[in-house]
Amino acid sequence: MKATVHVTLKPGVLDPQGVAIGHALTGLGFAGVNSVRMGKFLELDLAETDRAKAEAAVKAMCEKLLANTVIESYRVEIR
Amino acid sequence: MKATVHVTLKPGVLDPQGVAIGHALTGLGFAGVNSVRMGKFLELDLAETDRAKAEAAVKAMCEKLLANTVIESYRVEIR
Amino acid sequence: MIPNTKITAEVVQEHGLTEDEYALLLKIMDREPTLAELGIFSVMWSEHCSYKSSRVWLKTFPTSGPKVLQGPGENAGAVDIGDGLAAVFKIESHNHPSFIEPYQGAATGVGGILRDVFTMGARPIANLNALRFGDPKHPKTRHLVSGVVAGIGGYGNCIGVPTVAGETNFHPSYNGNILVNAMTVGLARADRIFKAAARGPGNRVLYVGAKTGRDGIHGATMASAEFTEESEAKRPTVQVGDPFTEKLLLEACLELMAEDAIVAIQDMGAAGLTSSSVEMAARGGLGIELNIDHVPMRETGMTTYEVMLSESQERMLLVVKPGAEKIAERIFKKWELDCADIGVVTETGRLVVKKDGKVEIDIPVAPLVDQSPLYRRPHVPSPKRPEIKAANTKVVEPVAALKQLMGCPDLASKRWIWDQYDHLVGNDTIQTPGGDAAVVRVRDTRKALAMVVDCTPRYCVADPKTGGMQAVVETWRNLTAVGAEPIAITDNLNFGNPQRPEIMGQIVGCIEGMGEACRALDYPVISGNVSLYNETNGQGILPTPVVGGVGLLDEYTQTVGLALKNAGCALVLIGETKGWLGASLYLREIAGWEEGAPPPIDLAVERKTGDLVRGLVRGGKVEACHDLSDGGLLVGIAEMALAGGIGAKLEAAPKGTPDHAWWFGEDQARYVVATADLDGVLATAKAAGVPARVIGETAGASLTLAGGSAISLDELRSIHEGWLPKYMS
Amino acid sequence: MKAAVVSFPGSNRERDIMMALERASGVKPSLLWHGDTEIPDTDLIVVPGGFSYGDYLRCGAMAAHSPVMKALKEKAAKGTPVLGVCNGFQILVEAGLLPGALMRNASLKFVCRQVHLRVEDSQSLFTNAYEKGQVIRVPVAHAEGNYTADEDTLKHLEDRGLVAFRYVAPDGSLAPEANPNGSTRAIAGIFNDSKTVLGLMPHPEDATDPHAGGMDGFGMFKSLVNALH
Ligand SMILES: Nc1ncnc2c1ncn2[C@@H]1O[C@H](COP(=O)(O)OP(=O)(O)O)[C@@H](O)[C@H]1O
Ligand SMILES: [Mg+2]
Repeated sequence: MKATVHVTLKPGVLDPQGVAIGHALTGLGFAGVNSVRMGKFLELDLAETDRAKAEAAVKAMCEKLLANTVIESYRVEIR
Repeated sequence: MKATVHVTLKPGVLDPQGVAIGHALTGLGFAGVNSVRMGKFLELDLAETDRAKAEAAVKAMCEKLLANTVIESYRVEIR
Repeated sequence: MIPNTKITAEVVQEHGLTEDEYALLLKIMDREPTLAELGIFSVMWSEHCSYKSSRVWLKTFPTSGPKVLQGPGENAGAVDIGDGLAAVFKIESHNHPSFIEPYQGAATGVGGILRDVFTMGARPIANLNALRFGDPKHPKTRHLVSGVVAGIGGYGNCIGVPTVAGETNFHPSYNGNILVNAMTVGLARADRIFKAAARGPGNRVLYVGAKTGRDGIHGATMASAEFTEESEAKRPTVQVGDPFTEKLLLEACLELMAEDAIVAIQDMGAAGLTSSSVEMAARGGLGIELNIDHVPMRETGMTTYEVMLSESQERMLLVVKPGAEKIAERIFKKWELDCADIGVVTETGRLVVKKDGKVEIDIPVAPLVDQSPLYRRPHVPSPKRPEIKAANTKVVEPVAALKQLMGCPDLASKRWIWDQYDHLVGNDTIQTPGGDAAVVRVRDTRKALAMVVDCTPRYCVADPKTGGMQAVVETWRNLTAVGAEPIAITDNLNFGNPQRPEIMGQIVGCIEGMGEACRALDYPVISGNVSLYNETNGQGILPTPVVGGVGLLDEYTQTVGLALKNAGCALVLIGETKGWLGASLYLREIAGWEEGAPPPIDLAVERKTGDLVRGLVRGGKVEACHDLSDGGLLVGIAEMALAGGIGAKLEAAPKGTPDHAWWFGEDQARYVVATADLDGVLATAKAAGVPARVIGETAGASLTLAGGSAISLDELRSIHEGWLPKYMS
Repeated sequence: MKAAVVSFPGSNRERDIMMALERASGVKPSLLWHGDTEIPDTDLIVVPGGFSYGDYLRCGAMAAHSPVMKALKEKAAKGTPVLGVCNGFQILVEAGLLPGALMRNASLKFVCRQVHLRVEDSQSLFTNAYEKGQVIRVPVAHAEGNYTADEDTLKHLEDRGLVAFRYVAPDGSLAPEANPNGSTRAIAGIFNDSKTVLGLMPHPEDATDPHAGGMDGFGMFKSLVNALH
């Protein structure tokens, strides 16, 4: 099965990369960029064939490694 | 308007991060992780209110800055 | 691609072979090649791998000397530094890949040169880089600078090798062809230098490191062809660097080298598995048989052609002693790297490659290498330029000119760059970036190595022979200024299209000048690299023969830097000043004039002057020392003042020398020293027969010229430090 | 003082810190490998700088889950002092031994340069050879040293005096340009609640030699020897 994971900074956590990208876009002449937030996107290819089990496993992976839950939240989708 | 951008490595381009994450997950006892690919995920908040215009602008941003089109491809969604 | 593609004239041409070269191939093969075989000839006979345009000239370099343990011909050169140790070093270009993808191009350039050095059994102790970018106003330049610097830092920082020195120039001739040259210096045991000659038929051939993908296929051919807008659009799959894997590969290789296991080792750099296997076989006069099925791959469906030509990074090819396969396997497993037995050394003298049990490649190695094309291309010397009289050049008040020069792209501080390089890891960096040469301690001894890269392309274009000489001499002087005994050089010859006689003339002239300087200074060439076809749409780069010099300090505490340390010291100019403004930075930046003959070089005077200065430094007679080059005397003093935060009061120019010629002339063989022992310095110089003259005294927080014109160090610093960060922001 | 230095695939400043420890204590530290499941009895455990696992995903994240870290956490819980420098700090934070997180530098660039630090506490195991308020000059070399934590955590750190070092100007004052990475409140290093664990981004180990970087970092190693000899 395929799983995708979005890892994003929790609201309120300052995102220096997003801020810098926003600045750079404005500098390049793109007007009206109010804000940019930057996150990670992971695609996993899993041997598991059971949807629920796959989802549980990937959530566990997020808790353990893929996200730093102090500052990040995550979203798992199984396809 | 809100736009989201997924930036991923083109197929065939080496993804050292993905490989290392895959190793680490296996090391943590998660069996059956065939492969991991790592990409970026951006959320943009735009002043633009016209959907088509926003999409065109974000695509231009991707070409110019957000993606390295030599090795990465991108996907834009407007919401 | 399918292996049995019909080999049409078009296919041959796509592989960069001329009709004559293809005819030679047919003669060697005695049949039509398979596509994979054609691919192998194509990369092996590319300019990058075969040096077909430069080989005859490279042979004229002096390459031996009492300290040379390994000259050109191996992955890197090596010199004896005593204590049973060798310094191993080489320079390599990654120009075209860095233009296409600056971050990865530069990063993999660093990765490649690191491998060349640790393949020899040396632990890398320092990286250097020589960068040339286009006009700062060109729309691409900023992006290229940012990517290249991040890439060099990204790789070197991660692997934990300090990046300690480099140079960065800007000139419109590099607009479409930036230069990214990376150098690595390593340390090995002098009696344990590893080579790349296959020996012992029956010995197994091991593949270690990262897996093979479709990266950079045709990279070597690309590096050998002129650039067009079109090739940029084609965008071949660029290689992506993985410094983490390289770090593991480094540690694993060094660990294996400590065992009695390796017969030969060669990194897979340009042209990957092809060049490594062919070169190993050729050096040993033997054959190699490979089985593609056993090559670790990260993609499916790869053809023999693709596997043989892939330039995936972080891979090595080994020939091991009988029975040592197990040792290798254990060590590479520990480091979580692939280790695969992919073949065997044979007596056949042929490179045989099998896939699914079928032979897909069968090429006689010796003719592939020995009969590779060799061209003595037509060349015309560059027209001689007239000498430029100081009286005929624009005069600008010295402090005003100084301000303009210190803030110009070539002279402005490159701190923005080296701040992004970990130049301290290892805690052995005694002289950090910003000085004449970096100095890195040799662990467990009192010694240190000094190292530098340099070239002055505006001199090379003005007069290739003098320019070539000057590049060598300037590195020699930089090493001398920090108190080191120069030992040997590596060089990276970056030029345009050698099929144009005027470009070939530059190549020949530069090589001639470099060789002459090396001979006169007992400073042999022990390794190097050639990068040709640096042209876009028929516009060649300035001839840029970058020289990487390495020198030795027996006692590291004897080194001095350029920073002024105390007020009340005498500033002494050592060497003769005529006020040579031709091809100078003053002329270019202030008068807007890229003209004139470059300053002449007298190698005997260089040597005499340098030996004197080195003696003064080592004898503790000077507190600071700086050699003079770009921008001349006043720029040199300003750099010393800024580095130390101490100003100077300067005396007037001698009678008969116009102010602007005195302060900004670029006469060679000159140094400025700061000393508390003025009499001692002058007496020593006199005894050596070298002109020395007091030009002022260290004092205060500004530079003050006789007559009262002055500038504060704060103002000077903001000009000098300001340009690059501002440009990049 | 007997110290053990933990190394991971990709560590690269382990030798720098081993030399500094040896210079201060006269005893050669032992070297542990990421796969070790046990840590022998030792006075101090050090997690050095580098790019463990390439710093891929997040700096320190993968190292934090290695077998040796499990053993390290057990030791730390029993009071064995732990020092994490640079990547070591990132690993300790990821492992939950110290609060907060280390994000990309505000400049988004790797930064290697000399910085000035103000010693905020001179009573700890790690800092007793310094004076409170003393300014020392040591280098940084990192891309992700931008310390961040939620308000409660910051308040806790400040109230309990758990900020060990701050980035300051040479005269000891706080100044934005003296902060190399954008860290919240110019925080360069923090203690755990019992002050037995210290994590910091700068490299005092690269300022323990008069010929390479000066001696300002030596005080930290001397402090440890004073406390743990
Ligand atoms: N300009 C040069 N001067 C001296 N030696 C050179 C020069 N260019 C190449 N060489 C030597 O030729 C050999 C082959 O170099 P090269 O093909 O660049 O190595 P690699 O395969 O590692 O890229 C090396 O030993 C190198 O030192
Ligand atoms: Mg090589």
